[in-house]
Amino acid sequence: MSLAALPILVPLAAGALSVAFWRSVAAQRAIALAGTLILLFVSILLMQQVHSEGFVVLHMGGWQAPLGITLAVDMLGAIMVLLTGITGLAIALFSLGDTPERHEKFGYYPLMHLLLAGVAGSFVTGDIFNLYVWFEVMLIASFALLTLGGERAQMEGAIKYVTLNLFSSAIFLSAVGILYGLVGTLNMADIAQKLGQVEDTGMVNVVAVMFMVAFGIKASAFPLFFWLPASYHTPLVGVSALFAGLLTKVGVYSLFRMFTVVFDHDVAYTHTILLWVAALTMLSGVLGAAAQFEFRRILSFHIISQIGYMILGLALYTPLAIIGGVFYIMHHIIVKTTLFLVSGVTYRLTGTHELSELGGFYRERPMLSVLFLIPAFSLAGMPPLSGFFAKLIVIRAGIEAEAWTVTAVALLVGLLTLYSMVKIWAEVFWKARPEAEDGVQRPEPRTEGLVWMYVAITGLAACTIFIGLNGQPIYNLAEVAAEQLMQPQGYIDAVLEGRP
Amino acid sequence: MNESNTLILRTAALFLMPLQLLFSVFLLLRGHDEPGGGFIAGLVASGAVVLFLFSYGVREARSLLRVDPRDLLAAGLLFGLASVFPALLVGDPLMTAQWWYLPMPGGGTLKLSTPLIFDIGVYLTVVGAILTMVFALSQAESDA
Amino acid sequence: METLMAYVVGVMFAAAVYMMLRRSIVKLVIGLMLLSNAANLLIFTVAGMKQGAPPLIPEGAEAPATAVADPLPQALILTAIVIAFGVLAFSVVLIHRAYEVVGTDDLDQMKDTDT
Amino acid sequence: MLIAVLSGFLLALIAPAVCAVSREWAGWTLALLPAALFAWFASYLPGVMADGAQVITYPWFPALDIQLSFLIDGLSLMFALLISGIGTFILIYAGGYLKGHPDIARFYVVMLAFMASMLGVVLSDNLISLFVFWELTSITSYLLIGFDHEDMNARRSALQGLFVTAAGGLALMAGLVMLGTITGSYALSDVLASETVLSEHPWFTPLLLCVLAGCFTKSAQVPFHFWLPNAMAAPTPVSAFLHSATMVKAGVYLLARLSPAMGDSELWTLLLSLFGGMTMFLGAFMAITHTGAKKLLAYSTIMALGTLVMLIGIGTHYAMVAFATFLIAHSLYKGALFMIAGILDHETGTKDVSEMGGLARLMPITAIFTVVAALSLAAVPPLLGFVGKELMFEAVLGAPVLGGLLIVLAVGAGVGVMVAAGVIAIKPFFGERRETPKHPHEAPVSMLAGPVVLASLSLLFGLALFIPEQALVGPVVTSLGGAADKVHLSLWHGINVPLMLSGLSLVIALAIFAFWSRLQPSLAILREAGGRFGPEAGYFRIMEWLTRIASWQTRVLQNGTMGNYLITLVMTTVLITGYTLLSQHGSTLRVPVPALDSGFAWSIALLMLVSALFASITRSRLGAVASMGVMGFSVALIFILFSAPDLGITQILVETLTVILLVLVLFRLPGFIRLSSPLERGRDIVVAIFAGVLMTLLILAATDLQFFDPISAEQVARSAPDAHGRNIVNVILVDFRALDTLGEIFVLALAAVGVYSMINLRAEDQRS
Amino acid sequence: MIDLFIAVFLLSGAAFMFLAALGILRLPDLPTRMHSSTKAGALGAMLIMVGVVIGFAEWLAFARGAAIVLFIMLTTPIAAHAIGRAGYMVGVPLWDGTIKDELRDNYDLQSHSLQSERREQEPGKDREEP
Amino acid sequence: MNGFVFSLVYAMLALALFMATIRLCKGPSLPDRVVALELISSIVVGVIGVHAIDTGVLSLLDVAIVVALIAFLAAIGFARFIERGGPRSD
Amino acid sequence: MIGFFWNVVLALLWVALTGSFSGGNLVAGFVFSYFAVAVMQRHVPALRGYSQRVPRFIRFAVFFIKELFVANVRVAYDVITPVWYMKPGVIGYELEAKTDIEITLVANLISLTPGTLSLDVSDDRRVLYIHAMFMADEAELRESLHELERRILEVLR
Ligand code: NA
Ligand code: NA
Repeated sequence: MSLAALPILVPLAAGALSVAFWRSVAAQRAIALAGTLILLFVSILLMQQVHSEGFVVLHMGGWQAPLGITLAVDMLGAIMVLLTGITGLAIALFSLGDTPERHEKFGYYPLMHLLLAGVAGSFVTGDIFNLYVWFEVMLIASFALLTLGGERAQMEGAIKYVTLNLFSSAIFLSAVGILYGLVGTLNMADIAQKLGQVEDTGMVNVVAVMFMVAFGIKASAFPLFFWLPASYHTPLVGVSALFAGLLTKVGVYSLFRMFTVVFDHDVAYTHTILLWVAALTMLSGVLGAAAQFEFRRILSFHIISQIGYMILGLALYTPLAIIGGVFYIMHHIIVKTTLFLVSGVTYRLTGTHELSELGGFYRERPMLSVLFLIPAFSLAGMPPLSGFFAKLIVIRAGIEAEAWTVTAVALLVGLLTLYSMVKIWAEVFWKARPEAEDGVQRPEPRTEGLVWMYVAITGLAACTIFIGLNGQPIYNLAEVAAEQLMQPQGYIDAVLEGRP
Repeated sequence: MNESNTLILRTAALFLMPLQLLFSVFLLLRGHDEPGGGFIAGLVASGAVVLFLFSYGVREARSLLRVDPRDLLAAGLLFGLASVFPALLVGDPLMTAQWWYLPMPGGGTLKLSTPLIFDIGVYLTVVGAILTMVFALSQAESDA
Repeated sequence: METLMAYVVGVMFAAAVYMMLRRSIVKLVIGLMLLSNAANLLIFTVAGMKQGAPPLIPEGAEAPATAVADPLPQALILTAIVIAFGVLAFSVVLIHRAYEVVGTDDLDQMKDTDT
Repeated sequence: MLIAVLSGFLLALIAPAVCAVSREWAGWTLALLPAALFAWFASYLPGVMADGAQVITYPWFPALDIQLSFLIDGLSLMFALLISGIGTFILIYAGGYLKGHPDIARFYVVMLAFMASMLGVVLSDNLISLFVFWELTSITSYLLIGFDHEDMNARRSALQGLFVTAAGGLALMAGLVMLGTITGSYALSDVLASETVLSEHPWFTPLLLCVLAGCFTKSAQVPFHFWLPNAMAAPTPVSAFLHSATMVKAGVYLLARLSPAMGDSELWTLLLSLFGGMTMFLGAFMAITHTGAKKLLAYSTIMALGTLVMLIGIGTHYAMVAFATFLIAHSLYKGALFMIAGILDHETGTKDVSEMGGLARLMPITAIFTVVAALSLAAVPPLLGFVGKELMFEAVLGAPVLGGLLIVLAVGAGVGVMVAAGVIAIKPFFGERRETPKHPHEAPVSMLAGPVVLASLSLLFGLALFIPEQALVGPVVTSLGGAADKVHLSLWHGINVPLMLSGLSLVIALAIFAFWSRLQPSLAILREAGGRFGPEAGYFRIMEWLTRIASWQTRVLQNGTMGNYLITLVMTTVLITGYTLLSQHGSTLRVPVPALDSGFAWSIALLMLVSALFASITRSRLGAVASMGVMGFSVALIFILFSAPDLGITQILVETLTVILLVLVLFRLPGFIRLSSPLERGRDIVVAIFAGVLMTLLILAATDLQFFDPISAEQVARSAPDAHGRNIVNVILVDFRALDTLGEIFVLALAAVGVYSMINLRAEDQRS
Repeated sequence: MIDLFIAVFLLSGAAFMFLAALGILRLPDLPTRMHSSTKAGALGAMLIMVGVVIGFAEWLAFARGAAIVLFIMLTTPIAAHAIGRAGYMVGVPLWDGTIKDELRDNYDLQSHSLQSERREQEPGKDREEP
Repeated sequence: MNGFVFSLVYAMLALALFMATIRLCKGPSLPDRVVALELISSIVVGVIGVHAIDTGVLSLLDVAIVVALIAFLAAIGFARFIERGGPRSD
Repeated sequence: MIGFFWNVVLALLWVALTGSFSGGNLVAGFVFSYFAVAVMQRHVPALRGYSQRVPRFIRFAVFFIKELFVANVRVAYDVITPVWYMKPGVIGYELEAKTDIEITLVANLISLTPGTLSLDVSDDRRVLYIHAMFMADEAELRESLHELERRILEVLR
């Protein structure tokens, strides 16, 4: 039996049940834990299924593709779902320890589940309009999570986030409409197959570019990323972490999906644009971070620059580069989530995210320091952590493709990333904690629930180390994913099986 | 002051609201064959309650509804999800429509189907969602 | 008809963008409304417009008597309309709250979160 | 072998436990590991002396050709022995030096990890795993330099060291990947044995530059040398180990390692000779401008590193012999001297040599071994340092390029180190006794063990030259591609040019030493000038520019103004899509005048235009809302007229409810105020027109094209018979594409939850 | 013949709608415009529905047409009442030619309460006793 | 059925819509705009009716029913807004 | 009584709208209407007795349609002619109708009758304030209003 629908249905059900149990925070917490655990379990099963069968396809409602909506999970999808499961569980654990009751009482958990549902839906669907729907589920869940709490910064950030993302949705929707007008179908495999028969690709390029813009905004690529630094540092840390880990990656995933399986008709045109985008994204993101002195803002800008690496993998469009991109996504989701969660702990203990006001954690909490150093150095691409191999593969692909400029940029950005991470390390961990201003009393650190937070962070950090020390199996997954993406006929056949 | 203190509107609302509710059920049930369906019906039903709310205020509207609209919302979502699974019982792919024909007293048959359950879920969700929002807004307005 | 609609939709997009560029958050929301309407009409237009042939099947028949308008874009638009409604409802309340918290509806006074 | 390399990491993991158990004996306990490793590596010596290289491979990441493979030959074994041998004493020494320090456990953790990484670097046969260990040394050394982490200076120095070495590291990574790509293998042994002539490959120059960037930064070559003296902020055991004996030599090691493969190019010879020579001279010169014991030693280390690089560049047989000998000599005396410097500051409480004097009576043992080590540094016979220096002069005299320049530099450097040696040996211990912040005693055994053994070895090796010759230098020369049987070390070659050069150096050095104190002020001026204009100033300027560019970019891009964000988004969309449209589809694009086929539709279109424009220009907020009502009705009418009754109904209902929501929400908001200037409005109008034109063109282009019949035909056909519904749109919504609808109701639910929470959370906050 | 009926109903309905629109465009103040829109609009819609029912000549059309007429007759005056009242309350100015206003004096702007007392000067003159 | 009649009817309805829209834009007060909107919804009912008979699609009448039943809520909402003391300048 | 009345009406309406006259459908309609009305029950003061009202209702309908036409034409005439003949004003009309439903119905029908527009009912429900377009003869206006009210109440009571 095809398990493709479960990653959607599990969080949807958890979300619906959480709404049903609105009045009982305890029940919602239990559902949060159970729901994310089941999601992780399901995603592992799905990964197994994909691993053994190649593609897992489910024609929803029994309507053969392209008649209805077909869920189609290839290795990339399975990887992304698995990461969703891991991140989801980590965030749920962290949230159990960190979410204030006033947020719990006002829908934190249902929003979290449904965000995961939207993310997972985006990863498993094989239908372009259905992708739009899951994007919107995800988007509006993120809107609500972003504004939960109602502080000024949140509102200001949210307005930008909402507006710019809705602009993206409008372009996405328009592109879907035009694409349907051209090929009369919404199933990605069907689209891919039909586009393969089109000789006059001019208009196809136009649509491709529209998708590129729409997903570029979601992925926060240059110069479309403004919404991200404006908002990601404003909500609860758990929410930030969830966004940082998963949301932009949905945009990246979509770029990978569309610009391998669907739009591979004119790589010279489309992927050259992507190459420039990648370089500029890496650079502007990392420079943005260099100008920041707030924990989460630094991390937020780094999301952007890291997105550049992933797009670089796609843009180079060699098997190795795609592998690198996929590997990078895997690594980044885990690492970035971890870093945000660490910022949550420091925030919890000091009540601030400002580097200048933080300090002293290396002495007080050596364990936390290690838990920061691992993802931080990993993000900066230091060996032998996951980020090193991710970067190595992309760089190697760049060198093999003789794409000197972007490779040089990628290397430089790696250095600047390290600079940022070290900046945080020096300020938050090494430096002695500055004395509070006169009369300003530091809030008493709240330590209840800290254990949950540590569990989440430790688990994720372990993943980073695991990928670093034992990268081969992860690489193998990425390799399968890349093979499937580079030779989309397999995907197309699996989805359209049984069609004349 | 949350409700409108106009007698005319209040009285008219008492006439119009059942009419609108009834019509919404009508739109829901025959939506599969004629224009209508869960959304449209749900929107009409929400309109009916909104009219009542405008006339009598949010507290009266709440007590009229008896259940919290949030619960309607949850029920709607669960209905929607519930329609996904019956297909498994007969080994079809998820969401495959199942049709049951129940003989009714009086000679007719009642057509029941998962799409109908689904549409009811949609209906309840729409009503629940809109009323949740409208009630919250009106409440805030009257509290302010 | 599609040609005419092309121009109309163009104007709608232009108006939407112009509204969204205003500094007043209220205009922003109206811009968003226009934007989603424009996108819906775009789909409707590109899919081809046909008069007097709604995708309904007469009672007792198995198929429409004549060629009907393409129902699929209609279903898509319907979904898009409802989604846009949800998003819009949220946005409206968001700007309301933003106004309450920030004390202005001027977007240019809402840049504290950025550098 | 794998266990040997990784054992350091494993021990690091349990080091805190070991510390807790063995308390003040922790240093001794932990030192057992490097001692054991030393012995184990030593056991390889006979094999290496007899039949050369050996490769041991463990799989790690085969897909990327990354192996944990180890190459054991003369070169790597010499390094491994130095690392484990000196490491042993360093750990013991640290136990004394850091006695009672609260963070001593963390020190051991990082130190052991460092040692293991360093062993990894010199033993790795795989380019990538070599790089992994290479970067690990950077990280661990960062943590060690910043050991005194609450001191801002330490943090800054640590960052500097990391930044410079990591920058080089990234270049090295690119270089190694190029190397692997060119030769088709990432195994060092394969690269060295490769048939490919690297210097003829088109990538050679970038490859060389990348590798050199990595090695030069790591080994503190001019102009990247400045981080090394600053790294002296680290505790002395760290400096002794990292910045004299081991880490800084990683670059030297790699250059030596690659020299058989790359050394045949003229560029290689030129660059290494030139930069090495300059570094050598500058290091020596800077050494005499400093009075801090550690700084002084640090600069003399830079001198030594320059010398080694230069020797690799020269690449002759003599150069190889000189390289190996000098390296061993340097590791021994520099390790000893650093530890002594630590003893001095530990005992006296100051680091400034000029503040000390007459300590010999209080610390006789220290004084004796300082003199021994310093003599080796000063290249006085019969110490090993002398042999190294003589060989170095010999090599320089045979240099293929820049011969004259190198001789001058070498003599100058010789002078510098002699002066430095004099300063470090004589100033603190002899002459008048001077008061120091602490009253000095003889150092404890743990701290003396290292200097005593290393200095003794300097003497022993000098006297018994056959030991280093056969055990170390010979195998090293072999692994560098030279002939071991031609290696003959001896103290006395007769009166030859190198000896005369040594003598010349000594004369000048004595002169300078005599006037050292009086020279200090003018040297300080030079030092300051160097600080202002030298490469370190360049580093700070780069960092400053980085911050400036970063904040400029952020100001320009992420400036908080939503209008700018949106304009950027819109114009990006317009330009990229528009360009694609015109360039790819422009030839077939038609812009027709709409036909007058349906008058009524025309009037609805007109209504839409009016309401859109009115909404744009009106200053009445609710007027705009009302005009959106008209827009909604108009759109609904379009839907109705063109066969979409369901859409029409939905549109009208949604529009009505939207209006209701808007009026529920808006009524406390202020009216529209004209906020923007006419110029801004003009700009926005232009942007808006661009957007509108683009969409119009898109639709016009798309309506002309239909490549395939829509799949919905089948949905129409199967709607009634298979899905039992006659409203096809509804059938699509609840059956064919029910999943969309499922997602959509969750969107609605989410919106409701979001609105509910946004409002009620606030209400609850206000209540409490 | 039937076509003629249909044409007459449709045309007259459309004409009333046209007049209603003309009315709200031309008439000088809010209440008078409402007169125009409420009645003529409703009447126009009803007439058109009659035409539609005749045109389709089937039971379903009649049911729907009747429902539409009924709903219009229910909702239009209520909307008119609500708007008119609101407009009056917030003091939308009346046309200069308005000859009489018995409401203004009885309405309390603060409390929104509306008295039933008539003006003292003409007690019950032109009113029949209930 | 005479095409001319339909053209005439459509033309009158179109003009009606247009005039109502002008009033909606002109205001001057919010109630004026709302009255115009309310009239537009009535005209839409008419248009739908005419179009239904023009094309022979009976189902379109369902749309008209919904308009007749629901559209006035907007007016009620506006009225409420005005009474609540929303800004008078609109 | 009013509950039952509405119940039946709604059930019939249901049947009419679905267009299916099967017994099951009638029952279904009845059930649905029952719920719809039941929901409303608490808010509706019961109304009694409606058996004799049908003939009165027909008479009233004819009267009303006539009024509607005549007055509409009158307004239309004023609208299309350039000069205003109207003499608008607001009057307070003392109601005979007592119950909510009566008042509402009267007010709405007055609104639908051209020339008059119900603005509001006084708080004590005695006076209906009416905007009239043609107040040249106020007495005649009041008389016609009264006539209308009488006929409505005749149907209702
Ligand atoms: Na087309
Ligand atoms: Na006139």
